[in-house]
Amino acid sequence: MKRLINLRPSRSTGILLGLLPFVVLLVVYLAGSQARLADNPNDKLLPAFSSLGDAVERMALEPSKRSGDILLWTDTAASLQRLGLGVGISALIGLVFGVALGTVPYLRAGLSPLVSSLSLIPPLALLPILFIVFGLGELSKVVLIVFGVAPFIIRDLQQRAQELPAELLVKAQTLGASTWQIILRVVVPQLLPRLLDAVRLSLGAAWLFLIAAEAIAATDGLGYRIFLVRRYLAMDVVLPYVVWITLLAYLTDLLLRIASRRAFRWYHQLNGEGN
Amino acid sequence: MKRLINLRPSRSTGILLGLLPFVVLLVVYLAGSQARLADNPNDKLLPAFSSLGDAVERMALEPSKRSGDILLWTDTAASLQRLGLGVGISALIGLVFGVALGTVPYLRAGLSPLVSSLSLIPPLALLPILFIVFGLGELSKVVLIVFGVAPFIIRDLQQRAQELPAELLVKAQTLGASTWQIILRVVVPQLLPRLLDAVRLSLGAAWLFLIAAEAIAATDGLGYRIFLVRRYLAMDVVLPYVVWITLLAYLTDLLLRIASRRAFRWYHQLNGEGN
Amino acid sequence: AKDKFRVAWSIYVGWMPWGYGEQAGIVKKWGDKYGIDIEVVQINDYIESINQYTAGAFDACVMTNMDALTIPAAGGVDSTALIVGDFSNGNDGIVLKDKSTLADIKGQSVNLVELSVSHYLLARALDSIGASEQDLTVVNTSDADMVAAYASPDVTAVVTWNPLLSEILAMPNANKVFDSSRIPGEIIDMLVVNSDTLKANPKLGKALTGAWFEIMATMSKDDAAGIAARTEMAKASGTDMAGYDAQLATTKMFYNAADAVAFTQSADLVQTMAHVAKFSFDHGLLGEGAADAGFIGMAFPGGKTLGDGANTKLRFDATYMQLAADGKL
Amino acid sequence: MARIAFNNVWKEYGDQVVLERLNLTVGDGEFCTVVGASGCGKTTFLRMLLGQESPTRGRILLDGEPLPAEPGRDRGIVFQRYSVFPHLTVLNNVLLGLELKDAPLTARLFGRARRQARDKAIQMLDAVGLGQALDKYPSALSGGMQQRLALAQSLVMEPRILLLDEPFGALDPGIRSDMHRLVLDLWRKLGLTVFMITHDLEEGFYLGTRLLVFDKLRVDPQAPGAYGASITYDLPVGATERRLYEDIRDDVRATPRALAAAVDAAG
Amino acid sequence: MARIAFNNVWKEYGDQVVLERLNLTVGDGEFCTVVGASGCGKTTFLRMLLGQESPTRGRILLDGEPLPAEPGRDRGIVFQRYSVFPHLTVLNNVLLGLELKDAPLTARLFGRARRQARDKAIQMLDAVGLGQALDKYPSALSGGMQQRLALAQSLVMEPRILLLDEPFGALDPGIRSDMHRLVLDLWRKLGLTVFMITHDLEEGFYLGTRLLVFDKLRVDPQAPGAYGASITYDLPVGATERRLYEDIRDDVRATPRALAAAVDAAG
Ligand SMILES: Nc1ncnc2c1ncn2[C@@H]1O[C@H](COP(=O)(O)OP(=O)(O)OP(=O)(O)O)[C@@H](O)[C@H]1O
Ligand SMILES: Nc1ncnc2c1ncn2[C@@H]1O[C@H](COP(=O)(O)OP(=O)(O)OP(=O)(O)O)[C@@H](O)[C@H]1O
Ligand SMILES: [Mg+2]
Ligand SMILES: [Mg+2]
Repeated sequence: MKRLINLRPSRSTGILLGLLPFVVLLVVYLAGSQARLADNPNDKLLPAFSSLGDAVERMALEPSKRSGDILLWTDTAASLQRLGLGVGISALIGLVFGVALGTVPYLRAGLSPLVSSLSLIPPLALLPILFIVFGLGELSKVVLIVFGVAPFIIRDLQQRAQELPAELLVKAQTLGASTWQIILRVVVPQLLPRLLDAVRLSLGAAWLFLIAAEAIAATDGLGYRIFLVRRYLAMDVVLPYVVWITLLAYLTDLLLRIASRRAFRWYHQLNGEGN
Repeated sequence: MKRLINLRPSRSTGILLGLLPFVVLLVVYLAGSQARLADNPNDKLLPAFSSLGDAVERMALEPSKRSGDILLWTDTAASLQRLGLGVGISALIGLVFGVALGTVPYLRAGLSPLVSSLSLIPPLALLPILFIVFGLGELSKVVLIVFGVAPFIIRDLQQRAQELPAELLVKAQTLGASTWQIILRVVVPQLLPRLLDAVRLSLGAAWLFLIAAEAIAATDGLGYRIFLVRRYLAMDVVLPYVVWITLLAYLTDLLLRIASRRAFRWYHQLNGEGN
Repeated sequence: AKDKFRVAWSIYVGWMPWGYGEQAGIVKKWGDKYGIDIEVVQINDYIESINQYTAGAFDACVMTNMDALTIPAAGGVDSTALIVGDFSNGNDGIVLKDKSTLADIKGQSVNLVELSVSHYLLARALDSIGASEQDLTVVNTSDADMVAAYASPDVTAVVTWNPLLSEILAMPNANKVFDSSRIPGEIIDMLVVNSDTLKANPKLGKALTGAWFEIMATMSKDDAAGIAARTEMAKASGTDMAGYDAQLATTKMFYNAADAVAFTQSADLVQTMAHVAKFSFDHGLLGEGAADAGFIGMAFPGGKTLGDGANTKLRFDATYMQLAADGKL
Repeated sequence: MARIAFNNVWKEYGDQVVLERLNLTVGDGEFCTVVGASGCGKTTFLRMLLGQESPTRGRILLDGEPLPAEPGRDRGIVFQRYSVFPHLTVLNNVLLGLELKDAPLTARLFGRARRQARDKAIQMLDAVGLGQALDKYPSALSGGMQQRLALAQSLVMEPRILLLDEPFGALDPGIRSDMHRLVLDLWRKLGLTVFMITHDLEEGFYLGTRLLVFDKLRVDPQAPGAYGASITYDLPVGATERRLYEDIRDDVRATPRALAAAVDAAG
Repeated sequence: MARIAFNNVWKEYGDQVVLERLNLTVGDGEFCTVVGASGCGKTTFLRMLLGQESPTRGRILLDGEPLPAEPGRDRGIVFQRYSVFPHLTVLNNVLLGLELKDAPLTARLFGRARRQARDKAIQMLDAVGLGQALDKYPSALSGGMQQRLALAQSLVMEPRILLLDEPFGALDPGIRSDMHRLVLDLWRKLGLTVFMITHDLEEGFYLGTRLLVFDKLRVDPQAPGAYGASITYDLPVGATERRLYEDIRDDVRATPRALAAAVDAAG
């Protein structure tokens, strides 16, 4: 008998094993749902699969009676737009400041303590100020995401920029590069794939802030819908929405991963991920 | 004139530069506050420093008329306890599962997809469900933190365990180690400092979930207080609380960093951080 | 029958007595009297407390008449309004920035907690000027952030309740253009108990009702004890005595059990609940199974009913309050 | 009796044949050095000996029995890098194996058992010249010292076979020759069977009693993976050649100061 | 006229004296190899030449002028590792310097200017034997090829001084000797002044026209940092020694197959 550490499941066994916990979860849900529904047929907490199906159909296929929109899509579009803007702006800020702070010692001395402090403030506690300064519209939602995500990206990129082998910067100087040229041709191109990594890492937080912002003031969006229908405990809507958000989170991550692989072949070769 | 990239501020210049943005922020705040107060002496958004001082004195020094407790301290104690429990449990779960999944291929095949999926779910979207399943007591707050933080730690440690040089595991086997012995003497000791790193990285998220949970169901805690007085726009309390939370976040991070340095000298030597 | 019960409450002017009752030991005293143990739990988030009640974590919970219909009753949890504590008499209001008549609200974005009594108030206000929700945009806004929201420049209209309302009205250029005193008796704050639990444990009803009206008696007086009680409640809700009294002034508290009984038995209540049911149905709050506003049956004192009798899930019951009025507890 | 025998062993990864038709018998106490082009399968050969990989075809016998399919205490290994545990001090690195053996559950020894193991470990460390660095962490050791430690760690378990995969490839030339002396010393003293891969033919010649050359005999340009490498030369290496090489080497190598002094004196 | 002159140069870090009393004059086209114990200050010496560090005392003159306090286009460098840009292809690595020179703002060339630069870069790459790998990323190159690329990258800028800090320390012996040939070739062709640090005395002897030995002459056991190293020997290396070394070397080195064949034929 080999050691446990040396036993590797075959490909198909592995897939089956991976599916197992999901099946178990489903069965547990079904059992719980049936038990509660047997008690109270109107129970909303753990709806039967048929109710979930109805809700999905209603939200994803039929136009809403009130607005005529198909809610799932308008919500998704609204949320993704906010997320994209928030994360995009954070990435831009992160790149500019991360590169600047990581490359220019004077800037680092001046701004690094500020950025570190900012990254420690829990953005949710600052909501009232954000509202008053940025209003309640789309802007404040995007700002909340930026506020929650940008300091992290700045610090990560600053760190990465400082980790670039000093040899490379010296080498560039021996090729006659000015500070600007070093940033343009050496630092930024090497940090772009790491920016994508940082963005991927911060997507979870971005979703969180998005949902928090939409829960507080909005007229559409995935977070808005979840917190609105929570008012009447419509778990038949909440659960599919949560699954949908999870799926979207997975897809955005996948997309970024593929994009990175396409755009930065050298980076992934370097890290031994094949091509 | 040297290139910008080669200019380094002296130690004292560096410190002064670092303080500058904070001074600027203070001045901006003061100006804003005065302008608003000149407009409307009852304005609550940007209270004068004297009001902030009063509020701090009231919250941090005088026993509350209602309960006789000093609110800032009871709030801090309650929040830190929840945070400690939540993060502690997450760390434990993270270590056990991270090591198990990272070391035993069969477990990895079975549980890794589940953990990945869980880590993608935005916990705030699950908040309504969590409260109903785990009730409104201390448990649900701790669970929210665990739910938000543990999957991240598991995945990080799993990754780190898989990144351990295969040579080390083979070497241990040539010394006759069983799977259990390898985990006990090779994998866990090498992952402990990385566990501390992972905990430090996830503290920000933990604070976030703590504040979100306390806003919904609690009778004390820093997040509760902010939420309570937010209704009245009592920024004279909110702002000191935010600063205090930021300070606490900084201190916990510092503490963990020092602890890691003390306990895992080999790790920091290895990473060239001196002793 | 069990002997341990859990009651959930959240911070609101008309519900503060529960916190005081717990703290001052009045609830415990009445529990002891009937040999039961009542745990009173404060929950910050009002909706969360109702959800918890609906999911079965609590035996009783404070809520408004509308939420009682749309959450527990629509969720199939047969619920009884055990105590009718007060109705809002100016405690909920519509505020416009820089504008002074209700008609000016047309075309604006209105910030309110969607699907709450604020939303209902807005609907009733619009009815009164022959307008409808199509004429404006509703922006769902969390109650905790309402004051901050109003302070931001792009928010020009809000519908909210006290103490947020008075905070907002204290700001410059804020004009109250409509409030709940124009629809008296329609926004009702109640203690709702699970009907099955109540049926199996009449002691619970008696203990809660007894405790409530003892607190009412204490706080309604202007003697030292009354002032002390109100001061406690003021502190617990984050304001001071003056602020709390101001909120009480716009709340029609039923300090007297007989008043509460009379209100519950009046025909107006049926009329109100018909309004509420229609509003709820129009906004999809009765669930997808609902064919019309009468989908959920309601029972009132004296055998009056509303809606589908076969699906009666919300009951207004004056018997325990009557016992209190009669001094039989 | 032959310690190790390869009987017509093949190793394939999918379509790619890495090693083919390996036939080899190695007796007790031999010192086999293995050379060959990069990627020709030397490490794969060692991994089969280690039990980390099993042959696709053919059999490997150890004392006539099939070789265990897992690494074990009887076959020690030293890699080019990552052979020591960074979280353990020098002493604990060597102690580890002894603790693993005698305490299956806790993997830690206490009291007298620990003292005995400790003595044994220190003796071993003295033998490789690390007696003065017991409480240092590997990160504080030079590359050469780390490889000495890895050797000590393996040898304290008294393996019958010692496998070395380019153990000195990352070391500076000066340090490398010290290590050669050490390995030869230990090999003679402990009577081990040694397999050592090297990129450096000089090293291969200098150290071994037997030199194995791996190479592809057949190459199909259309399908580079169709044929594997096998042992193309299997040479006994006599003591004379070794002497000769040492002589030459000593001529070239000297410390800067001494050398400079010599030039100085001459000039 | 002397290209480089060190006039009584000292380098201290805080209390620690690293180098002291350096006096040195190096003329055009010399090939100085630098040897010395680890940590004795060889890299510090190079960094001062590069302009990355300035002397604590004394002056370094380049053609009689004080040396610029920053790295610049006139002094090329190749480190042991990390000398090429991982995000650029082989061609772009060499093109980069030319683009930096001619396009201060965008650091990119287009059209005819780019084609000319490209031709120049390819010519340089051909010279170091990388003409076939133009579109590969450095990670796809072997260590030796990466160092060739680093050389090409520096040399295309036509520096007057080439600094090499253990450029071949991480390479296998076989590849190393190829690189020696290449460096000697380029040095002769381009008429550079070269400073090359090495750990390998043989290499130092073989390659240089001049061998600089760094060592501490004075040591205070109470205060190890009190005295620094200086140049203890400064030897001209004649062509004869080099020949001799080459002869010896060729004897020992041969490809496995050829060698085995020889043995075969003999046995
Ligand atoms: N697990 C594996 N799966 C697929 N192919 C493998 C695996 N391990 C090794 N190979 C292939 O087997 C061949 C031989 O590899 P091996 O590492 O044994 O070579 P080597 O002679 O040790 O080379 P080097 O001198 O570079 O260390 C290589 O072509 C390699 O790609
Ligand atoms: N920036 C610095 N600050 C302080 N001390 C330094 C610094 N750089 C180098 N040193 C010290 O100067 C001494 C010489 O270092 P240097 O890197 O020049 O040695 P070296 O001869 O190149 O060694 P090696 O052969 O190991 O590369 C060392 O003791 C080192 O600790
Ligand atoms: Mg190998
Ligand atoms: Mg050096």
